[in-house]
Amino acid sequence: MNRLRLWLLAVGGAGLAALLVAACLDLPGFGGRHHPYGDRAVQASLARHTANTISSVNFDQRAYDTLGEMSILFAAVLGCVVLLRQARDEHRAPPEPAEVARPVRRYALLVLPVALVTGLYVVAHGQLSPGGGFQGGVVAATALHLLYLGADYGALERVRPLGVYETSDAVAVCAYLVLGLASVLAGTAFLANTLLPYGTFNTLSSGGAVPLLNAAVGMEVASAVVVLLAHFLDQAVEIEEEHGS
Amino acid sequence: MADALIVVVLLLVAASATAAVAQRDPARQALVLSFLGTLLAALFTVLQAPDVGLSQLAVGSALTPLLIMLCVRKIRRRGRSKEDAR
Amino acid sequence: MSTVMHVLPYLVAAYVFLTGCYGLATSRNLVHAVGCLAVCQCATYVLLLAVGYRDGATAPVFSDIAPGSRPVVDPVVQALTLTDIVVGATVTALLLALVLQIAKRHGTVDPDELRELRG
Amino acid sequence: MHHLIPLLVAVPLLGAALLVATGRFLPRIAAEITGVVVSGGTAALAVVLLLNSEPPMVEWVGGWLPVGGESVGILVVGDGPALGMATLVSLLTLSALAYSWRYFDEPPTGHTGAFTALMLVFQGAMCGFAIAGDLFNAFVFFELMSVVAYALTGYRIDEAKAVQGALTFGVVNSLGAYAMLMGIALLYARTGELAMTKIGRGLDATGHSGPDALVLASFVLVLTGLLVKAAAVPFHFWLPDAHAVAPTPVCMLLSGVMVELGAYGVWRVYGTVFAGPGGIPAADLTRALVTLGTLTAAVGAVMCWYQRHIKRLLAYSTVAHTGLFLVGLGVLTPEGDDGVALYIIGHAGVKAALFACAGVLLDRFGSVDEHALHGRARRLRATAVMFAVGALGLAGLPPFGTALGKAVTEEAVGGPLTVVFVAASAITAGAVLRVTARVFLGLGPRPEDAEYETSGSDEEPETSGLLSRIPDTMTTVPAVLLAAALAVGVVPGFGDLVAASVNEAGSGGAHVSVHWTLHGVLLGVASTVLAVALAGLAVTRPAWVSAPGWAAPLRRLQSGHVGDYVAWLLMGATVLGALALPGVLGS
Repeated sequence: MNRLRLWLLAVGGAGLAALLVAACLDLPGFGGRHHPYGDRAVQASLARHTANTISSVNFDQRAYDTLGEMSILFAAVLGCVVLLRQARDEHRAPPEPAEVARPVRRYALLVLPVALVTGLYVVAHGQLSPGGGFQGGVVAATALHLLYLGADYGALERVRPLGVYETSDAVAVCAYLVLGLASVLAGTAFLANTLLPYGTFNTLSSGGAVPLLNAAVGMEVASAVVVLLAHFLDQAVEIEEEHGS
Repeated sequence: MADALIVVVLLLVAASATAAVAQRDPARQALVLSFLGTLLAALFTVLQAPDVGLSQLAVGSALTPLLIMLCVRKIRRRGRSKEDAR
Repeated sequence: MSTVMHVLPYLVAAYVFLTGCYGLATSRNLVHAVGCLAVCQCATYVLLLAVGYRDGATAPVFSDIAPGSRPVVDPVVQALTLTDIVVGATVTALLLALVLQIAKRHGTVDPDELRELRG
Repeated sequence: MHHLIPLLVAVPLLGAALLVATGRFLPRIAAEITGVVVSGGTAALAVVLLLNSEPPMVEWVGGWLPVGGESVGILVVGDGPALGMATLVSLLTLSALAYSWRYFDEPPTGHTGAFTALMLVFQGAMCGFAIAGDLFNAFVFFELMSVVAYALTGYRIDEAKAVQGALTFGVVNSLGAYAMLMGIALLYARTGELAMTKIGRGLDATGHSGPDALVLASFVLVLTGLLVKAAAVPFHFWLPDAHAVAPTPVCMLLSGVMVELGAYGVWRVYGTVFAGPGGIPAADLTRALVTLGTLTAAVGAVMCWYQRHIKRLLAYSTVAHTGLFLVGLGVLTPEGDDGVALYIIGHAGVKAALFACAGVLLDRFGSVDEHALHGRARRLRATAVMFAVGALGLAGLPPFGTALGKAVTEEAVGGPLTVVFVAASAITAGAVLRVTARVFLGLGPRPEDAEYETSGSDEEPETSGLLSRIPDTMTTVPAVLLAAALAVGVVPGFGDLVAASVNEAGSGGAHVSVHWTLHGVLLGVASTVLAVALAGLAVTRPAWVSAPGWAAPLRRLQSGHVGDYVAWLLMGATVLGALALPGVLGS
């Protein structure tokens, strides 16, 4: 059986490789100038006073894609909550406090606030500079978990009431959808960025609905990552199976 | 100059992707993946995509390897406690 | 140099994709297999961004450059890659959750030893 | 009206998010009512939009209307097939939610509405994929529907088979999705566009001398993703493993519409992206789809016959029928498209009803094994009747919708391929009838166990303990679904309506009339007679139709090993490339 798999892999891989290499040779050369959609996106972004074109594409021009992406994250978190729930034959055992070296602990506690603030800053400036809801959200959520290193698991659990994060994850998705639906109620297309003034170019409030959608995504990503990590940590640290089952 | 830099980073990415696949121990693979994530972040920055680089840095070199490590730890702990029970 | 340069990024993407597939097919550990799937996904990032690159251009962020003063790289592929990265991380998390449950229910994460579903 | 099309996605997602946000405070009954209301509301919206889809609508999400023919927004299509699929998805989700009323014993602590919320996201994702007019957007919703489907498949974490099947499903489908994304990137590199129609025009503009390797590679990669979802041979291995282990209401959706959405995606993508002179020539697509479709139908039918795990048997019958759909779409005629559309609608009703009946067995006896249940379900008369009627629908007995669809498709493909249709539907229906005879009637001797197979005994029921009495919802839902499948073939003018909207959206715009023909009725009756004969033979003379020696290697291919499936996926992509190669070389 194993031999069959290797044969399949060799033939299939060689065939696909040949196809891909032939396709690469037909591609326009790396670094070419032909980007019609990209050029249009830059124009559209400038017309709506959004300095960071990528944010404009993500939260304005192709905001519907971002809705799908947000839903993927939402669904994956819900899926992990369901898949990593405590099964009937498992129980929780409080973990023994782990010994963490003092320098590590100091370092973690020092970095934690810096990382948190960086995350929030990156979220807030999404429409201006590189960064935005996704990046900032992940940074902030991961930063919170430095507490696991810096203090211990108990401390982490206290500042991390999971239910609140799960709710805020869902509320952020609701907020994004409601912002989209508002424009339908106003008689335009779903997720149309026409209700709010576009503001002054290169300021925090520029871009119409972009900062709001960006903030909703930031909130969603941060809470989602916290919930994800929490469930994996729970499995790794707390949940134990009954012996002899 | 920029081209030379791109070539170097691309080859490094290819090499570390190979290493990530060749490393059959999942805990070590997580470390290699984290390195690969950092390299990709560098590549994206060189390709003038700082946004993507930033999120690759956060996701690829921190979050994904962390999840893999936690998963490995759970499986190992499980294996140990089963052996203790015997 | 230049002809090589014109296709090298694409070839690297293709290579990374196939390497990931090879690892996935020959993996002896499901956690490792999920890692290989993440490698496959890296190939899509590299390909997308390589497609959007433009020689001598800068990042499409106009907070510190005047609009129109310099050419910029394609912002659309960057937005697509951002989406893709988040998708990749969530799929990895979900699959790892399933691997954890397999470890519990089957007592192994070696795909060669999973013999419940066949025929 | 066209502004409402994206709400098909937004409404179920909003419902799901609200359910999760309030999940900790909501009693279970409230969560389930919310789910049914939201899902039903979406279904109503889909029906209203469908009735207004003449002429076809388009919507630019975000209001980015094209300026000078160019837009930066995302296109959503509201034509007959798109909204028809969205309607089918919504109605089936509604019936699955009704079926699962008070279903699982214990929702995860603090997450009362989790299952309902996941089902709603699944509905929104499938609707989003159906109405996508932008290739990357289609990928996003493809991925969303996959992610939800993995989680739903592994929902019963206590079951060893369920988590294994879900992981296989996840790995293979994710790899397919990444292949599709590679293909999208190649198309973007060539044309610089993402809207499907724009990509198609871009290919035509640059490919004056016909397709080149780039077009071929992108075609192969995109189709690999879609065919993995459609479970065409050799991308099909994940399907029986996943569909056999998912909770029953989820199976109804997976087999009823999700797999068919893969076939729909092939139709949509080929028609709008690759059908032009710069794309893949029609002859090559026909060669690829008819070859793979015929193989799929054959493998699905044979494997279906040799199953004893009832849900796995039904899963293989889905494989066989998807093969038939691909053959019907592959001939690229308006009649073929119409026939497949009707066939998909009828099949959705019949297959969902059959899974619902299998769920009754699981929750009543804690087993879905044909051998272990031999003669034990004599008392379940209503379920027995529905199972048998479902089998006849699967065989294509007139006047079921499946029969009308099959007849029209057979007419379109013509010639020797008709044999494939008759044989595949007869064998799969025969297997289901055999199960009916053994399990519900106790006919014939108890069959012997084979060596290399998946048994369906010792399964956990999905309800709290074994049911002593079957709840009304679990019998009403399959009955309604079967009635709907019957109505598709009986209601006068329905077939013409479907045909008109499919042809309006498809290429050519040629209007063909769809009606019962003597030829079609006779073929339908022939398949049914053949199915009954096969089942009768299997029950009375098991040795005559037991697995012959040559079938054993085929069964061994379904090894349950994820590495094998990945290797087959690569092989499939190569085969697909080889099948479509002549058109590229010839140009």
